[in-house]
Amino acid sequence: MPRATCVTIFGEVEAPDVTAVRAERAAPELRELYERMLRIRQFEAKVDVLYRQGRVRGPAHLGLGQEAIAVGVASVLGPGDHSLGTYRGHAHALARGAPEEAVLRELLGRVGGICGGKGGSMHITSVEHGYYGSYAIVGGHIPTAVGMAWASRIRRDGAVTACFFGDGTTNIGAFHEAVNLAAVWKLPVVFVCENNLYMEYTPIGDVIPVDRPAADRAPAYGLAPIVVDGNDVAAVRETALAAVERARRGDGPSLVEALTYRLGGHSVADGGAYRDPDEVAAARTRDPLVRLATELARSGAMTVEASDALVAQVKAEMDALAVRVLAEPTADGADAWTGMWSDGGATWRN
Amino acid sequence: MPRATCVTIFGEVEAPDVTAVRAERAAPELRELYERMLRIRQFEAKVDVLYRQGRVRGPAHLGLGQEAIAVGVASVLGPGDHSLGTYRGHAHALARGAPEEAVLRELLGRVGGICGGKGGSMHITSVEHGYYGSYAIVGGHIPTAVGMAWASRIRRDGAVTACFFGDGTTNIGAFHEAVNLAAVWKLPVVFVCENNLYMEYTPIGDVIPVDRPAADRAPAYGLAPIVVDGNDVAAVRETALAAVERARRGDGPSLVEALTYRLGGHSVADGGAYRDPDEVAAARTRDPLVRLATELARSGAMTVEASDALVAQVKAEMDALAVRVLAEPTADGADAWTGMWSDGGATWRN
Amino acid sequence: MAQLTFREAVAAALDQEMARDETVVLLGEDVGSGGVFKTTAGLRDRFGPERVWDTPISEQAIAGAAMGAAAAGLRPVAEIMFSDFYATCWDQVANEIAKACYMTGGQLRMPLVIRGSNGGGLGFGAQHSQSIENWAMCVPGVKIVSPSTPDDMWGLLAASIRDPEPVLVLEHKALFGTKSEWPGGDHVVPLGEAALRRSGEDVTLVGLARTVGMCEQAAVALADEGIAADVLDLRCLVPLDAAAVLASARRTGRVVIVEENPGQLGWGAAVAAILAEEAFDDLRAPIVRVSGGNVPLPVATAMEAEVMPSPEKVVVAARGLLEGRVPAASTARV
Amino acid sequence: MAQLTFREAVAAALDQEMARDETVVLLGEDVGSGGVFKTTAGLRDRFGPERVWDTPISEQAIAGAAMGAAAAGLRPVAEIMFSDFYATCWDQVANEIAKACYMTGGQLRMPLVIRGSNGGGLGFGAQHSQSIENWAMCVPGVKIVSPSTPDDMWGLLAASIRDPEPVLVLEHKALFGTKSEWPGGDHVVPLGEAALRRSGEDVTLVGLARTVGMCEQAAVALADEGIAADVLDLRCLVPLDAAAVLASARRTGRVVIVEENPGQLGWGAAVAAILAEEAFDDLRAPIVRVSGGNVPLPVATAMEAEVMPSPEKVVVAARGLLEGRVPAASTARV
Ligand SMILES: Cc1ncc(C[n+]2csc(CCOP(=O)(O)OP(=O)(O)O)c2C)c(N)n1
Ligand SMILES: Cc1ncc(C[n+]2csc(CCOP(=O)(O)OP(=O)(O)O)c2C)c(N)n1
Ligand SMILES: [Mg+2]
Ligand SMILES: [Mg+2]
Repeated sequence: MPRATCVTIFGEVEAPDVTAVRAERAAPELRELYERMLRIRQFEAKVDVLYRQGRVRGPAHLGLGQEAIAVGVASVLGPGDHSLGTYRGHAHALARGAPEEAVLRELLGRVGGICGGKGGSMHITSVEHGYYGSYAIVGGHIPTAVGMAWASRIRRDGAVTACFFGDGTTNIGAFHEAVNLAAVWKLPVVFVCENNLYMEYTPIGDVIPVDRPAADRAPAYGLAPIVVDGNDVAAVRETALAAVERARRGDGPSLVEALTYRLGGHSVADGGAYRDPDEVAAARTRDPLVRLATELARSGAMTVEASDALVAQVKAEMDALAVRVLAEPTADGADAWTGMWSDGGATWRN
Repeated sequence: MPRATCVTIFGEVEAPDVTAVRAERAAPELRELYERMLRIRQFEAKVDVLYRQGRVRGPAHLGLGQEAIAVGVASVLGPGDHSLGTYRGHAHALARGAPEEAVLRELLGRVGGICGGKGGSMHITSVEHGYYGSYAIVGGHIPTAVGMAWASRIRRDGAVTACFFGDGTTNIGAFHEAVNLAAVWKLPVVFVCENNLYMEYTPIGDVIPVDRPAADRAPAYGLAPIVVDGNDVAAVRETALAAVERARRGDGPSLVEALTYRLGGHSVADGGAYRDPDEVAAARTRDPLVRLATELARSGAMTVEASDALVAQVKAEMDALAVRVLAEPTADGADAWTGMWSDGGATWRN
Repeated sequence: MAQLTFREAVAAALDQEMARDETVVLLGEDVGSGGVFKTTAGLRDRFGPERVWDTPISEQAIAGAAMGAAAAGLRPVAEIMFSDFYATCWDQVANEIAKACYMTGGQLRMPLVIRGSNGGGLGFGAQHSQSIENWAMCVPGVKIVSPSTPDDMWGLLAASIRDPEPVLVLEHKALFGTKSEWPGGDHVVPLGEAALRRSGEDVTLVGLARTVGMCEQAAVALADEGIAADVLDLRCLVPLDAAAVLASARRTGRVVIVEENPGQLGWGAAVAAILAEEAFDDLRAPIVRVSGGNVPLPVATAMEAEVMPSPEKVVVAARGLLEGRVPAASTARV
Repeated sequence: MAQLTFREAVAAALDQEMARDETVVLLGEDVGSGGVFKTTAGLRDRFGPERVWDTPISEQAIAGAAMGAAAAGLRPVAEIMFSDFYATCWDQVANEIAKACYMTGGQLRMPLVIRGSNGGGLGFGAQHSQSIENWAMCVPGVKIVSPSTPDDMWGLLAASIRDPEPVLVLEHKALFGTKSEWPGGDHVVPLGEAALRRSGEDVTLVGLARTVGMCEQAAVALADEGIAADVLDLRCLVPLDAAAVLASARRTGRVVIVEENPGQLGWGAAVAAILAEEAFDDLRAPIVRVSGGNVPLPVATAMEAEVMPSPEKVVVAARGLLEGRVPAASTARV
């Protein structure tokens, strides 16, 4: 596979392999991708506020700054395709079309939460939209994603499964077993490593013996190393498209390393004191939304005024949504005894 | 690292990296290595017979045909060094100097077994000789070996840990986590993958997405791919020496893939029907003992008559040993309630 | 009538369900060549490689693949060769599969089976002999099945495959060679119904898998002493047929629970606790357990026998109850 | 006198033992920066990177490294951040560490500690809230400690580090903020001794970690109703101070066991089974358990409260026993 290099916010890296990208598929307007990213950004910004107000129970891990990966990949998935994410999964659920209100109800413990109030922030799921769940054990969902792709191969249903995880996750055994099995069985799955440079508080460079957590591991599974600027939604989209088409062709899995940065802490409870303020400041200038807005303005696709207005409008929508959901009754305790089995019950004995 | 190639019994492969081998260490006589391999071969041949006579309880996995790896690596380890192996561990224990009689007592369930009758064939251990145990969960002992090397780094005691496992083991998560951690922490450990081409009944080629189970994974941990002819004890010794010296220098771990073949079944209960008879026949002509005897004869180090006499003598010793041990009383049932805790007891409550 | 071994029963149930439902697929190590216990013999030849998949040694990937395939609507049957190896994929079983349906508000379904050998008595040692039904019972969200006869092995495995929930089927390796009569046609035994193997009014002997036979042998010996025993085969731990245990205990007033897993925290403790809470007033004697010893399993013949339950230990326990003493036989204390 | 939080007690015990014994070394994810619960705060600054090691996200390597270092003679203390993650290294814990000493005939020693957060009540959900003391109790060969006060957290962790056996120390995350008085000097609390937190002759309330406080609150409420309760804090499940439980039960004749882990097979069942076998004749009422619900843990406030034990549930259970009914409060049945 040809290995050109491209300059990203993290300096020179290998260029995405887009040899397989087909021209016939027209890219949706960048403006549309911008709007999707913006809605997710504003949704999570609101969640951040609500958490600080003590209204979100349990931890919440935001993807602020990583939206281009969720939106870029989701933009090349069809309704029949599957995706799975982590505790940092709000963006991935929303990018597939999960309703903002049902997700917020879940986060705020109100009736009608998308997981019935049982899952919370770390387990947002919307099977109806092809999003098969958010999982909170690092790496635990990667074998599950492989199993979904295995089912697609057995049934020849043409579906592709996308699986998102972080840079730190490449060090856990489940990652190794799952990517290896997918490669041995040539399964239609696209592994997307969101390399935000940190495993919780520890810089990824301190805990890997190679430069790139995913790309430098790919050859161990007979896969090509692929690195993409994860803060460039168009680049993510092109790279994902190539990987998805390869999967649909039956040529097997891809392991994509998308370089990004989380603008906030590991979770809303983390101030991120372990990071150099200059590093954070530099990353802010590469905020995928800022970059895209600038590009849209330059290309004349959307004026600065228009994007400012859009931001204000979406922000207002999220404020209104929060007010509406907070007015709803909280989830009912008795429901805890339901839904462990598919018959709706939870009893283990007679 | 330079990658010459050498012809092995499996065709052309990368040559072992021996750049680090120091000349000042004189190799012990090949004849001595031959004798060690021969004793192990005859010991296991006897175990095979005893098993078929129904005298060995539980499974027994023999290393017939793989002796050159155990002996070659052990020949470069000092008394303070550690090694760990698998359920296929008789050879590794004996190669470090574990007494044949205590091992046989363990296998035959007699008093005075090296693990007190509790471990059996799959858990032969001789800490006194630096052999920290045989483990029966595939991959489960690799993190343990890394921990021993970690202790050596902390204490700067100069000890090196050698860890043996099979080709199929490179697909399990524990392998990934352990080799990765050893590389991140630059620990003095030598991982030796005994590639005998089969994971139980399945050819390794059917379950890996690369050509070489260990060597092709090494770069994922920032390590050099190293392949050696595991049926050539001198080559194994040179390769192991280089890896051990690298470890002692503080340059970190090595992952060595030693190509070999098990002449028997996966366990003594397995006839190996899944293997092509021609493949087995071809492998027999490459029996490491046959090769070494031929070489010794050619070089005049040991005549054919002398080696035949040696074989007969060692075989007689093993027959006598078995007779002696079988005459011993069987292990006492009451001992089952001892030794779970270091105070010798096993109670969990008052 | 034709004889059926426990080993053949596993293959027969798989064969029956694979023929009946093309969404049933198998995966595991060496399953294609029949498996190390020959419990999947002949299936790849009959159903082909698209239905029977040989895997690498990757238990996390095996259990996870089963989970994903189930989420996608198939009915995977994964083999974990020795139940001790559940430890290498415990996250997939205990944290993912058992919780997926509940924590997603019912969006995910897990119609899968994980099956394989369990238990000791053959000298396989500490890492290949454990009875891990107690590990599984600690985790709400999975069903647990462990048959005691070839006939049940077939019927309960078939029912497990048809069940909409994740089911762990533990096949006692010491039973693989046992025989019973070949059951007729489409054979299914419902989950959650204990079987009364023998009845008597003096004492209730409760067993699972291999310990059921021990209870039956003990009952025969006790009969010679004029002690009549109920022998209850639980068959499943989840769903547990607690009603059957309670009913028998209320009748006899005396209970001996015979479990192979360690007594320190075995399934027998759960049964004893239920009885102590719900049948207290009807009990005429202490609830006694004959349990696996609280040590890793040793290999030497006499040592392994020492820490295993046995018909003799059951007889001593039951006799003690009738004579009004708490018998020394209980290994739960060691 | 100075106040000490449960969180600080962990760091204080580690600090005390690391200063005392240079073979004590720590490893885990983010432990160098103090850990996500701040339980290792300040230790790398004081003892340096050769004593406090940040690891990759590799629980199998973490637990295995601890095992190997212990085999080599160090006294490693490994952090498993949330006890749910034990599932990802269960093989190292249950099959290797717990069995190494026994299966090698005593050739290997395992003087190690694995510690980290355990338990629910904070809305962390199904995969970050489990009480896994029952998982551990299924496996002979490891000691199990779970303190209920900051003072005990310090002393029991210190004793665990000095212990020659592998010890799993489960730190209840809902207790990290609780306070007690700063203990004096070199503080150690021996393993295996239950603590009688309060005494009364009518009923025995048995708790562990967070449920001890629930028992104490319940005892206060019961006292207002004229019911006097013994409150027994087990502190350790292995070694279990069964004698203390038996002694109290024989005195009061009534026992309520309060456990957070699922009642389906929780440590409370083990305690109940021991009582039903060994104190049967002294019991005046059924043994009742107030247990964690047999479901994965939900996040919504009311739902999580619904499936957790509580002082109110304990009061209802105890009152019921005094009134001669098996109370409906027991969640073990659900
Ligand atoms: C098995 C396991 N170990 C540890 C954790 C705790 N933990 C949660 S997120 C996280 C860091 C993950 O880093 P990365 O994979 O880079 O993903 P990111 O959070 O940066 O998106 C850790 C250690 C966990 N959830 N599961
Ligand atoms: C975790 C685990 N899975 C499966 C097994 C069963 N098993 C024992 S040996 C073996 C094959 C191992 O193959 P390899 O690593 O090549 O070693 P070899 O036996 O060839 O020496 C398997 C699958 C096991 N012991 N542990
Ligand atoms: Mg990260
Ligand atoms: Mg092999």
